[in-house]
Amino acid sequence: ADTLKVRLDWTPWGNHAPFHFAAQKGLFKKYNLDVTIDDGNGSVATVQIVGNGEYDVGHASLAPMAIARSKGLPVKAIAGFVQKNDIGLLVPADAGIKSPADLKGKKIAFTAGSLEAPFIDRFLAAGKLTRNDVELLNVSAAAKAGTYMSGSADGALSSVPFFLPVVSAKRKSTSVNFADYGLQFPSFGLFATEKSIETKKDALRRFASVVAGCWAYILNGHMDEGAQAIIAARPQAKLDPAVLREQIENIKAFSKTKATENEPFGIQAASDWSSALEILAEGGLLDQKVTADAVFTNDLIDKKIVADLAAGKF
Amino acid sequence: MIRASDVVKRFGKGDKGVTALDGISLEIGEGEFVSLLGPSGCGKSTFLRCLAGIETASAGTLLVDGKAVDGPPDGLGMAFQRDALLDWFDVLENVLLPADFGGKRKRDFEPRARELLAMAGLNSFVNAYPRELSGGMRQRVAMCRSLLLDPRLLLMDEPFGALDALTRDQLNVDLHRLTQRQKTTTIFVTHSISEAVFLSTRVVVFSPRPGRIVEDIRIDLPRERRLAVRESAEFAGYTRHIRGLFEKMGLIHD
Amino acid sequence: MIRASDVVKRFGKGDKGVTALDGISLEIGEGEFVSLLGPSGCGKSTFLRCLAGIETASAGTLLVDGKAVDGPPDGLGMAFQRDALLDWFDVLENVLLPADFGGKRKRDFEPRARELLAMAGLNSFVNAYPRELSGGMRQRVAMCRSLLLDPRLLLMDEPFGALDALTRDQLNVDLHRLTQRQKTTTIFVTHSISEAVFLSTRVVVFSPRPGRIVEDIRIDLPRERRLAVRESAEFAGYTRHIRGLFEKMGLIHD
Amino acid sequence: MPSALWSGFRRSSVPLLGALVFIVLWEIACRLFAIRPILLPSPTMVLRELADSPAWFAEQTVYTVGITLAGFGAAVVFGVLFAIIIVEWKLLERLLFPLFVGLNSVPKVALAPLFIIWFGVGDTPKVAIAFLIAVFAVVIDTALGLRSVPPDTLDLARTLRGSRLKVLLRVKLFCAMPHLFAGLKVAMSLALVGAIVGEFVSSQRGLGYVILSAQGMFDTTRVFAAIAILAVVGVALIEAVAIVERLAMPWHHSADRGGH
Amino acid sequence: MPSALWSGFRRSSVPLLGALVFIVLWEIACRLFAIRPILLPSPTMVLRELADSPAWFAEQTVYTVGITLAGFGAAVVFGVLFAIIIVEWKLLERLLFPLFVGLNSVPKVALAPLFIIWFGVGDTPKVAIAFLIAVFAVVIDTALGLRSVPPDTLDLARTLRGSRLKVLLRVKLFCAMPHLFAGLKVAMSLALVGAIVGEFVSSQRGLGYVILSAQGMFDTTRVFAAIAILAVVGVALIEAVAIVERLAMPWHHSADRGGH
Ligand SMILES: Nc1ncnc2c1ncn2[C@@H]1O[C@H](COP(=O)(O)OP(=O)(O)OP(=O)(O)O)[C@@H](O)[C@H]1O
Ligand SMILES: Nc1ncnc2c1ncn2[C@@H]1O[C@H](COP(=O)(O)OP(=O)(O)OP(=O)(O)O)[C@@H](O)[C@H]1O
Ligand SMILES: Cc1ncc(C[n+]2csc(CCO)c2C)c(N)n1
Ligand SMILES: [Mg+2]
Ligand SMILES: [Mg+2]
Repeated sequence: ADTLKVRLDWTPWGNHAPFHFAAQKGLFKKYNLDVTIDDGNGSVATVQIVGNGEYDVGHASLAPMAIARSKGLPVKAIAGFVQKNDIGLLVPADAGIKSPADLKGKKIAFTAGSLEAPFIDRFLAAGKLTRNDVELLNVSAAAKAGTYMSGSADGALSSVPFFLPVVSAKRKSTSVNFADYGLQFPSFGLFATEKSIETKKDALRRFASVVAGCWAYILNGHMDEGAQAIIAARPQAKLDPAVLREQIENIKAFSKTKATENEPFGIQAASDWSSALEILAEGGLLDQKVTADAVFTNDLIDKKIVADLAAGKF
Repeated sequence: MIRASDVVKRFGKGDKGVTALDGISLEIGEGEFVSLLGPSGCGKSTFLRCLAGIETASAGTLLVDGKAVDGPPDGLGMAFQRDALLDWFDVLENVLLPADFGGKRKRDFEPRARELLAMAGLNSFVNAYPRELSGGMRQRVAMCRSLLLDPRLLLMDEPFGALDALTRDQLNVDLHRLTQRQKTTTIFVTHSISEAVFLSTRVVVFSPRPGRIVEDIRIDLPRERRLAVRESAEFAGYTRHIRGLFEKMGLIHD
Repeated sequence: MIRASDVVKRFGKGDKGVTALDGISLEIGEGEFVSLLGPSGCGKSTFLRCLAGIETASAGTLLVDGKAVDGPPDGLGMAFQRDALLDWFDVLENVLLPADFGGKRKRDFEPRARELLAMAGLNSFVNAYPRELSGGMRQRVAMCRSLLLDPRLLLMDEPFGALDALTRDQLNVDLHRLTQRQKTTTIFVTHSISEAVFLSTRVVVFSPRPGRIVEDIRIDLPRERRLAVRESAEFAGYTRHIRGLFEKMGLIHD
Repeated sequence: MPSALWSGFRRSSVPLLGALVFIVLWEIACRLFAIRPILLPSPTMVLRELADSPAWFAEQTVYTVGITLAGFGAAVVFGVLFAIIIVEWKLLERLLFPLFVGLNSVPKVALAPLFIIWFGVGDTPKVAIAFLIAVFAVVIDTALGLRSVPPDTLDLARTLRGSRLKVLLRVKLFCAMPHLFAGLKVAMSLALVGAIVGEFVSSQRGLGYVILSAQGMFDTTRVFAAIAILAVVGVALIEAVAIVERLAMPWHHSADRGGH
Repeated sequence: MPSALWSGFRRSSVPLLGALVFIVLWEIACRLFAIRPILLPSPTMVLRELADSPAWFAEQTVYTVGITLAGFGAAVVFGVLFAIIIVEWKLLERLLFPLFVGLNSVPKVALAPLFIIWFGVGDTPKVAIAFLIAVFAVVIDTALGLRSVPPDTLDLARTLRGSRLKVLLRVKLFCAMPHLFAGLKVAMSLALVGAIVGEFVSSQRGLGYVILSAQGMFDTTRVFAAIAILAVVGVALIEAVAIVERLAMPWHHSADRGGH
């Protein structure tokens, strides 16, 4: 069997469902793969580490991957799972904040070094505000929830599908999404270095397709199975099935763009990427000009496998 | 002033232990000058340390001013065998230390400190650090320090061991005058028999380890002593007697 | 063996500096036993340290075996004024240190070390740590250490300062026999005039700081000396003469 | 013997008392102010968490302690050697020490992703981080110790004309020992922190991973369970250093006998 | 005087040489192996980055150094006082020291989120983290120092019947000084790391913030620019401690005069 080492974006959350589900169902074995799945600690680190060849494939937010590509890391997206920008502002449901315009004078927690930071100005600008109209608090990812839930901040910028379910239990919240204010770029997906795409093309194709197929299956009403698979894979992590399920449910809303709506799961659209790259460039995040074809490939999605698995034919 | 009865001091336990003092009984009155003589390692320093309250006797009672010793007594001045100067203070500050520790204003004692240092021939080293001194100079600084506050009880452990005969004689005379004037009760450890006889009202001779008192000799020389007294027949008698005691304790083979 | 001409040693610079040695010229032949006498702080230790190569003369030349001293000479044994025992080794290991440092097998020297310790009366303290010793016992350990390797050149800085007369006499006799037998060239600092005369082939008297040589006295007593020699008239003559030198240097007022 | 037992018990009961008071105060504060567990769980909650899966926590602890000890060991070996080198060769000190200080001032947390790239994803990068965080204290304290030989003793060593190695082994190292052990205590504590930092960056096991993944789930109680284990482990590791210290310096004991 | 200048120059040229060799090797390695700048930028690139906006970098540096010094200052004050307390009162040591060791073994990175909740997002949590990381070294080394008084000196102090305070101020503190300064060097280095860790957790400014934001944008060159500044600042801060050390212990100099 072909061995593959996979590095995920973070410690276990709903986003990891297809990986553990596929493993649990023996699908990797079935497609002649020997897969090890390591948890990560942030998309940025995953991109760096995978980009330097420590792993065969990584799962991370793909916008940072594109940025890294523009700075010389030879990485490419091979599957897109969360194709809408999942970042948004979490606010208490009763705060009456519906758009950036309502943020005047509010305290907003964000994390320097994550992808929300460079776009805060443009997000605020959508409500005709500037940085000086709000109070921005930079806190680490780990501190964000505490800051928000203890009321030290009136809102927090983060991954909506990740964050909303966890905080909702304590502070009923809603989100104002970046994607709705012109800040659209792809989020989580698989990527690999050009070298491993070349040398392990076949194995990577099977892997990406299996994961994409499982995602399609899970999002297609088998969310509890997905949640249970995560819990089974990380038995000691004391994961809350309800939260995981809700995270998966939330992801569904972000999983497809107009351009990919009717494509098999995992397939990315060049048009999406072009506009995303433009937005990233406007944010001053890209060093060299990169074209859409350079950052992604759909060659590694085997539509047949995806379709089979999506239909539950294991 | 001091009353020791059956003082025993053991270091360590059991077989490996060492008995340093074995039943010392001694009474010393106010204003006496008592020299302790005895072979090396017989417990002289240990006895002084017990008196000073920095070592506790293993058995027996030790009273100073009628009170059992459980810490350094009032008005104590002590000169240690290894000078114990503080490296980080200069000579003057070292000498002024007892004033400082006694909560007195150092400035008030500076003239006295300078006077003592001058007496010890150290005028030009007032501001030197201990590391810049010779062995004998360090001892003299330590002596000045022990005398600064005109102690009522002065314990001196071989204060003149590293001094040449001349300086030693000089300091003997000075110390004698000083303790006479102040009526300081002094216990003085030395290895020089003539120094002991010259300075003391009594000489106590210790036996080799474990230390016991071999003889307690009253020195009946005039209260005021000049160096010339050392030429007297009584003086020679005392030194000869003490030397005899030593010779009885051990045999010199050559 | 040793040839010093116009050796000068200054500590510090300019006005605040101290001149410890001021033009010492001295020749010492193989197998001689030279005692240095002089007031405290006159530079005796400094001179020994220059000879041992641990202090460099500020001016003048200092030859040992015809070679300028630029480090401790071959076959050196040294006993320091403050014993310099190593707290973390027991007595035996302290004494064996020169063998260990000399790259020799310690086991081979253990009998010798025990023999020296026995001579110094320390049989029962072979395995004690330095902290458990009295002042005089520490000095004796340091002396044994300096003798372990039968040095060709022995420098001793007041090795018997903290010893009682009896032990001192005993060790004087032993040291005399040892250096005689081995023809050890010895330079010996002491404050005891009679000890100096008893042990030495020559006695060198230093003046007070800055140290200069006042007189270099050849001691013409029989090569083999017994304690009884101290009762002889020549012996008394020498001691009287040296005492006279001292008295000329300073006046004792009492 | 029973009295020794009793005194041993009393000796250890005082520190336990200190910890107990602290824990009780914490519990009371949690209940009194009704602090939300996500902000600060109460000790009872933390205990329950630990009691729920003791074997698993033990496994993670063993892993982290392993990393800690490996990093600590490397720091001791390298740190002592480096200290010896800079103390023995003044020129090397001038050449290397500022560089070492400079490198040490770089926060390891910032370099951590690079460590994975350099050392792979195994235990090595974690050990390396623990090592790097711990080594400075060893170097500084050992160097001070090696320089703390009293002048008299140095003179003695020189007159004995021993090789530098002998002087080092018989004199300087002994003088350095108390300082060395102070450095080791600081280093042990830092190595533990370093192991955690290392596990933060990349790990599938260990208490650092437990903390990280619990933080991801906002499971503050579990974070504190791991923290509580770390506190106990820290005390135990430093106590172990103290025990080795006592064994390594018997001559210090003999001084106690004197009754100072 | 010109000779003093020259020797001063030679004295500082050696460490510079060491650093220079290191930098040149690094540059050569980068070029030889054509290392990608995103992985490891070459020194020239880092220099260019610094030269591009020196004022801005200076501003961030000043902020971080401010946090470092505040944390360091707090660690010195508290650390010395705590060391004094545990050395002076055996009971308090038994009561508090294990607790202190335990608390110290908790990785600050894990507690950082709580710090923000407790102390807000101002400078306080950063100073607190720098303080907590630095304080242990001060306590351990100062406590060792306070205990390193030679027995003879302790005996002297006892016979002089000085108050505990006098013994402390005139004897123990002086004995502790060399140890204290070793601790301060370690603490200074740790405070700098602590300030960065603090800024990682929450900050709008400072080199930690620079590193974090640059990392997020894969701007490795800028990360290394900040790291380079940290290395230089670390050397400077520790050199400052060494200078204070030399000024604070004049009697150690006088020993040098003797020519050991
Ligand atoms: N701290 C200690 N631990 C163990 N034994 C000790 C200690 N201090 C002293 N002794 C032992 O007690 C005995 C007496 O020592 P002390 O220092 O009183 O002798 P001393 O009469 O002053 O000798 P010296 O004239 O050589 O100074 C010695 O045998 C010594 O070994
Ligand atoms: N390291 C030093 N720094 C400055 N001055 C020093 C140093 N060592 C010695 N001296 C000075 O040199 C002079 C001679 O000192 P040395 O130790 O040689 O005297 P000594 O003859 O051995 O005296 P003693 O009989 O008291 O031991 C003294 O005045 C002393 O102050
Ligand atoms: C304690 C903690 N752990 C993990 C994440 C994970 N996470 C999952 S998605 C996302 C945003 C990426 O754009 C982040 C940060 C978090 N937020 N907080
Ligand atoms: Mg004694
Ligand atoms: Mg001398």
